[in-house]
Amino acid sequence: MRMLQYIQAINEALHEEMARDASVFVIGEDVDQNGGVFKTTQGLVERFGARRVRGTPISESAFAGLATGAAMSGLRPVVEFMYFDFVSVAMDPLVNQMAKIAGMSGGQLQVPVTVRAQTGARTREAAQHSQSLEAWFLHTPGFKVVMPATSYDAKGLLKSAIRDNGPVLYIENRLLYHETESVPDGEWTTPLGVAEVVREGRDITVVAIGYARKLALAAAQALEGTASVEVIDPRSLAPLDLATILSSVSKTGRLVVVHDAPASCGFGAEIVRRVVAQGFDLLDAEPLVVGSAHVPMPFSPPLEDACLPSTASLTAAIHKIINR
Amino acid sequence: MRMLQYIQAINEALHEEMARDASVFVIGEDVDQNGGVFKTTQGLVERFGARRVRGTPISESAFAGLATGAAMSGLRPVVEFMYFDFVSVAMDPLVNQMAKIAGMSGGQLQVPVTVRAQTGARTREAAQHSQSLEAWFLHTPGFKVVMPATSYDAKGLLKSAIRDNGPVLYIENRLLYHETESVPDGEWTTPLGVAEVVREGRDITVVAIGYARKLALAAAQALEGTASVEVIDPRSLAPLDLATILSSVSKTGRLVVVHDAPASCGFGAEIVRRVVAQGFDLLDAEPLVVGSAHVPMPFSPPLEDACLPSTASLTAAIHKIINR
Amino acid sequence: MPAKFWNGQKAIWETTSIDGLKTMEPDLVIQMYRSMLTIRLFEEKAKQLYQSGEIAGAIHLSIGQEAVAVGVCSALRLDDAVFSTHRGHGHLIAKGGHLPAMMAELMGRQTGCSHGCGGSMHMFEPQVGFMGGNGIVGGGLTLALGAAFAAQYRGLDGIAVVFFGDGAAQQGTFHEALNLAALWKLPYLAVCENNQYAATTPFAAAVPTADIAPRAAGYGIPGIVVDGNDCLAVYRAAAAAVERARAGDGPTLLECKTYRVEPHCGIIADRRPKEELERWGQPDRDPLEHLRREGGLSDSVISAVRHDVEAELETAVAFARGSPYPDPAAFLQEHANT
Amino acid sequence: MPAKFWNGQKAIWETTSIDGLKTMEPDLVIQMYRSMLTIRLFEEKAKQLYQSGEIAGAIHLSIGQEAVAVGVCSALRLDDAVFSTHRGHGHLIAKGGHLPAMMAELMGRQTGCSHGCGGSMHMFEPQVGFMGGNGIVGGGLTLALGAAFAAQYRGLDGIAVVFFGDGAAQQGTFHEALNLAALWKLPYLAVCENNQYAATTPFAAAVPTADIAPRAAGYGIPGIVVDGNDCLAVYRAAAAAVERARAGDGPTLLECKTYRVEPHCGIIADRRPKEELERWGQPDRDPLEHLRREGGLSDSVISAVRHDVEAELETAVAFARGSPYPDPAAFLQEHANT
Ligand SMILES: Cc1ncc(C[n+]2csc(CCOP(=O)(O)OP(=O)(O)O)c2C)c(N)n1
Ligand SMILES: Cc1ncc(C[n+]2csc(CCOP(=O)(O)OP(=O)(O)O)c2C)c(N)n1
Ligand SMILES: [Mg+2]
Ligand SMILES: [Mg+2]
Repeated sequence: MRMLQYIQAINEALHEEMARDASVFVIGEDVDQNGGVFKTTQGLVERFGARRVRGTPISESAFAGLATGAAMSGLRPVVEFMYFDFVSVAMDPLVNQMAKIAGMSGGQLQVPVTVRAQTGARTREAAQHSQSLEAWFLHTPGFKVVMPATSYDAKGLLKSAIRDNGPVLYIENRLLYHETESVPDGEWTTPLGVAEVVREGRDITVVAIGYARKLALAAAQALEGTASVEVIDPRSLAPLDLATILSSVSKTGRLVVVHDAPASCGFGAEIVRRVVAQGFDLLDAEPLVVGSAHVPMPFSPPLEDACLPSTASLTAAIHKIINR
Repeated sequence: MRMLQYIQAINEALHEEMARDASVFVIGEDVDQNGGVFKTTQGLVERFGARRVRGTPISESAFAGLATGAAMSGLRPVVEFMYFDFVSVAMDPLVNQMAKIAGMSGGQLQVPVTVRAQTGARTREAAQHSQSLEAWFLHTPGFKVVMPATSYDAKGLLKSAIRDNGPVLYIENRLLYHETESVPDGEWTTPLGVAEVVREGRDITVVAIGYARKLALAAAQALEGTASVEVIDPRSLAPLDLATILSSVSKTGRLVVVHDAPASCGFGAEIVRRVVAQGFDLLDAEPLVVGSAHVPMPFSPPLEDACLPSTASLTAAIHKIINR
Repeated sequence: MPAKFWNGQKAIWETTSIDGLKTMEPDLVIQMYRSMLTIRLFEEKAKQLYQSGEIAGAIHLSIGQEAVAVGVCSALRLDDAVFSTHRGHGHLIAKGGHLPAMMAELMGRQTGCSHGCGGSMHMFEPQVGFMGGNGIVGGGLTLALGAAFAAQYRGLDGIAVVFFGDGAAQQGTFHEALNLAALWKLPYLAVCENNQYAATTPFAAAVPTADIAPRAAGYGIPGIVVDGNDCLAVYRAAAAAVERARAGDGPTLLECKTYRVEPHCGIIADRRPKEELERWGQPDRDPLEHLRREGGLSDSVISAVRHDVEAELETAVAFARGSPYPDPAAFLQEHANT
Repeated sequence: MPAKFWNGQKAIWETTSIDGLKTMEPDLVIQMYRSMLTIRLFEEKAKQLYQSGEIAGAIHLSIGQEAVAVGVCSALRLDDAVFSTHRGHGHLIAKGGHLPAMMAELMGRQTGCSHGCGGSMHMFEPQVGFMGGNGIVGGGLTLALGAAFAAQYRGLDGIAVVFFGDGAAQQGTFHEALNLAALWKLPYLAVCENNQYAATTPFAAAVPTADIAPRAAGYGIPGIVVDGNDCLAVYRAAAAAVERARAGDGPTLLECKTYRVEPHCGIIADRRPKEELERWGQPDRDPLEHLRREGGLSDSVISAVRHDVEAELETAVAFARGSPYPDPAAFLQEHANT
C-alpha cells in the first residue's frame, strides 16, 4: 500500500496508458506547458515528446473534432477540457460527431476517445466556471460517463476509459485534486458499470457522485445513532450499476441522490426514474434529489455556499424521509 | 371560430408581435428567403423589411450571440434554428451567455430572446436531424422552455415567449406543421406555466409533450372500455404546472410520461422526480417514462420506427401499470 | 457488401499506394469521365427513386458539381481519407465507393454501406478511405484534422481531404480547422465547393468578399481558386496541393467555383433567377461536356462508358431492391444499453 | 451604487454624446494617464487583497496592458458599448466604471457592480456602456455584434467594441463575428489585446503567422497593428476605426501588441523566460512611463494624479469592506423558480 493524491492518480494513469499503447496521445490547452493549469499532465511531454502530448490553441471544437477523426483512424486520443463548462463551445463535435459515428456508420467505425473535463463549484469562480454538465451527456446516446471521487477510481476509471472502444467522458473534480488516500501497489483498473458501496447502512440509501460523496459520508457520520446511512458511489454513471442501488434500496426502503448539478433533468432524476420503475414496491418513502439551486452560480461566497448541496442540506433531506 | 394550421399559427404570431412591437426582429438562416425552409417566416420580409427580418450566414454561434447582445441592448430578437440539432454548434452563446447574463449581472440586464427550434423524428433524417434536446435546456438555469402541440398553443405560446423578459426556448415539431384545427377569432396568448388537461380520465395520467400528445390521445382512444386515460399536455415545460399533474395523479394514482427524446435524464425523468417527491403517497403503481431508444437515431424506416415511442409502446406501458 | 464490424481502420493507412494516376494519361481522362458520368446518372436515379418514394428522408444531389469530386479524388490514393458533407454521393463515388452498397443505403437496407443506419447524409466506406458524410454544415472540417493528424503521427504520407460548401465557410469550424492544420503543417486539403448558394441564401448574402480562398492568407497557407466545372483544372490544382501535403509542407485551401443544378434538397422550391439557371445549364458550363471536349473523347468511347455505367447502376438498384431491411428487434437488442 | 433592477438598457443609446475627447488636448493626456494609473493601482490593490484572502475566486490582472484599455476607451462615448473578457478590470475603469462598486464586486458584496453575483470575470455596469466581462474565451465577440446591431437597427450612431486576447482569436467565434460584422457593415470594433500568451501557451504555439490583423483581409475590412503599450498610438488607431464605424463604413480589426506583466491568473506559476520578463519590465516598455514622456507630463501633475487616485482607491476599499454580503435567503427566495 502507498499514499496517492487524486491528481497523481490521474497523472499516473496517463503515464501508464501512454507507455502501454503507442496509439494513445494527449491533446488540449496547455497540456504540454508545465503539466497544464492543474498539473494533471505533468511530465508527459518530457517523457513522450511533443508528438504525443499536444498543446493546442484555444479551439475546443477543432481539437474535439480532431480527436474524433484521429480515433476513426485508429488512434486513442485523450482530450482535455480545461473546465467542464467549456464543452459548450464543442458540443457539436462531441455530441453530433464523436457520439454518433459508430451508430451512423452501422458499427463499421469505432471512436475510442477519452474526454477529460474538470469541474468543481465552491471555488468562487461563478456562473461560467462552476457547472457540472454530466446530464447533457447522459442524455446523449453514444457516451459513457464516469466520475471518480477517490484516488483509486481516478486512476482505475481513467485506465478503463482509455482502453474502452467508444467515447467516454471522464469527469474530474478540482476540489478533490489534493486529497490523498492509501491505494494498493501494482496495477488496477476500475471496471465501467460497477458501483461501490462506500459505507453500509440499514435505514436509508444515499447515492452520491463526485464531490458529493464527501458530503454523504459526513452526513452519515453526523447521523450516526439517529439513522444508519448506506452510501453508494456509482462511479460510472453510464453504464450504471442499477442492481447495486436496487439491492440497497430493497434493504433500506429509502433513497436520496446528491450531486452538484441542478436537480432538473439531472443524474438524480434519472436514478429516481429507474429506481421507481424497477423498485417501486421497495420504497417506504419518496426518493429525493439534493442538487444545486436552479440559478446561474453566483460569485459571492455566502451566495455560492447557499446554492450548493451541503452536509446540512443533505442531512435535512434524509431527516425528511426518515421521519415521515 | 376559424381553421388554422400549426405553421400558420407560428407565422401569425410572428406577424402580430412584429406589428405590435418595433423592437421585435427575426433572425436566422434563410428566414428572409421565401419564408424559410419550412415557410414559418412567410411574408415577414415583404411586410417588415430586411432591417427586421435578417437572413444570416450559416453561423449559429454568431447569430445566437448577436441576439443575446441585442436583447441586452433593449431589442427583442426571435432567433430561428433550422433544426433543433443545430443548437449544438451554439451552446456557448445559448447556455453560458444568454441564459446567465441576467443572473451574472445581478439582475441589472434582461435578455428577452425567443429561440425557435424545430424538431421531429419520423422523417427519416437520421441521427443528426432527429434530436429533441429540451432536456439540455431544462437542466440549464435561466431558460424557460415551451413545446406547443396544437395550433392554438403554437400561436399563444409564441406570443407569450416573445413578450417574456427572459430567454424562452420555443420548440416546434415539423410533423405537426400541417395539422389544422379550429381556433377562436381575435387575439389570445397561452400563459407560460399552465398545463392543459386534454382529455379527462380516471385510471391513469399520461403526460405527453409535442408530437407525443397525438400518441397519447390515440392510446386513450384505443384503451376506451379497458382503462380511462387522462391526458395532460404541460405545454410549458419550464416553468412547469406541477399542480395540475399532481391533482390528476391524486385522482388516477398512475402516471406515464411520453416524449420523443431518450428517457435518460429527460423531461420524463424530471416529471417522475417531482411527482414522487411531492406526491409519493398518491401513487398506486410505478410511474413510467416512454421515450426513444438510447441510440443515435438510425435512418432505415423500420429501424427508426422501432426506436421511437408509438401508440403501441405507450399502450403497453399503460397496460403494465394498470394490470400490476 | 461491407463487413458488419469493420475493425481494420488502421488498414487505410497501410494499403499500398495506388500510383500511376498522376500522369495525365488518356486512361485517366476516360476514368474521370466515367466517374463523373457515374455520379450524374447515380444522382438522376436517386432523384427518380426519391420522387417515387423508394428513397425516404432528405437527399441533396450534386448534379453539376461532378468535376469537383472527381478532379480532387483523382489526385488521391486509396489510403487518403475523405470527409464529406450532406451532399456527398459524388464524393464517395469519386473515391471508389461501391454503387450497390450506396443504393442499398439510400433505401435503408441491411446491405447498405452504413447498414441502413446512415442514409444519404451518413454514408461510410472506410475501406476506400471515405470517412463519412455529415449532416452538420462545417462538421467535417475538424474531423478531417484527425485523419491528417493520424497520418502525421504515424509517419505515413497519407493525407486527409475535406469537402465543404461555400455556406460552411462561415462556420467557426472553418477557422479553427484551418488555423490548426496550418499551425501543425498537417497533410490536409480543404476543398470549398462554392456552388454559390447555401440552401436558398446566395453567396453574396453570406460573404462580404468575392472569394473564400483569400482567407488562407490569414493562416499563412496557399489559397487557390479554380473553375470547379473544369475537371482537369481541379485535378491539377488538387494534385499540387496533395503533393505539398504529402511532402510535409502543410495544408491548402482550394476553392472550386461551381453550380448546383438541382434544388437544394429533395422537393424544396427553387427560386433562383431563371437566366442564372439557364446560363449554367449551357453545355459549355456542363462539367461532363467540358471534359469530353477538352479530353478529346470520341463518341464511341463515350457511348461505351455510358453503356457500362448504366448497367452498373441497374445492378446496384436491383441489388438494393433485393436486399432485406435491417431487423429492428436485433438492432434494439444490440443497442439496448440504457 | 447601481439600481437593483436597471431597466434603462435603452438609455445607453440615448445619452447625449460626450464629445471633446477627440482632439488631442493636454487635458486628454492627463485624463488618459490618470485612467491608466487607476488601472495600475487598482490591479495592484486587487492582487494584494487576493493574496491576503479578502478577494476569493480567480482574478486576471491587466498590469502592463493599461494603454490598450485606455487608448481605445478614450476614443469612445459613454453610449458606446464595451464587451470585455476574463481580464476586464482595466476595460471597465477606462470606460468610466465606479471603483467602489468594482471593489465591492471583487469582495462579493451586495453593493458590487453585479450585486456580488458576478465577481472579477462578470462585472457589469451598463450605465457607462460596460456590458460585461466574460469567462468564456471568445464569448464577447458575438455578443458585441448585438449591441452594434441594435445601434444600426435604431438608426443611432453608437458603436460596439469588443476586447479579446490573442488566444481568443483562434476560437470559431472570432471568424463568425468578423464575417457577420463585415457583411452587415455593423458599427463594430474588434480589439485584439495581443499580450503574446494564452495562459501559458506562447503566441507562436497557437498561431502560424506573425500577426492576427491580416485575417481582416479575408472579410474585406481593415486590419491594423499598433504598439499596444503606446497609449496615444492606440488612441489614434481606435479613433479612426470608431469614426469609420460611426460613419456606417463597417468594422475594423485592431491588434494591439502588448505584454502581460503578471502571471496569467492568481497564483499560477510563471515560467516565461527571464530575459523576456526583464525586457518588458524596462521603463521604455511601460505604458505609463511611455505616456508620461510622450505627453510631457510634469512631476507635479503626476504626483497630484497619483495622490488623487490613491485616495479614490482607499475610499473604494473602505466602501467595499463596509458593505454587507448579499442575503442568501433573499437570493434563494427570489430565484427559487424550479
Ligand atoms: C450547423 C448547421 N446549420 C444549418 C444546417 C442546415 N443546412 C443544411 S445544408 C445547408 C446549406 C449548406 O450550404 P453549403 O455549405 O454551401 O453547401 P451546399 O448545400 O451548397 O452544397 C444548410 C443551411 C445544417 N445542416 N447544419
Ligand atoms: C472557451 C474557453 N476555453 C478555455 C478557457 C480557459 N482560459 C481562460 S483565459 C485563457 C487564456 C486566454 O488567452 P488570451 O485570449 O490571449 O487572453 P489573455 O489571458 O492573454 O488576456 C484560457 C485558455 C476559457 N475561459 N474559455
Ligand atoms: Mg453552397
Ligand atoms: Mg493573451
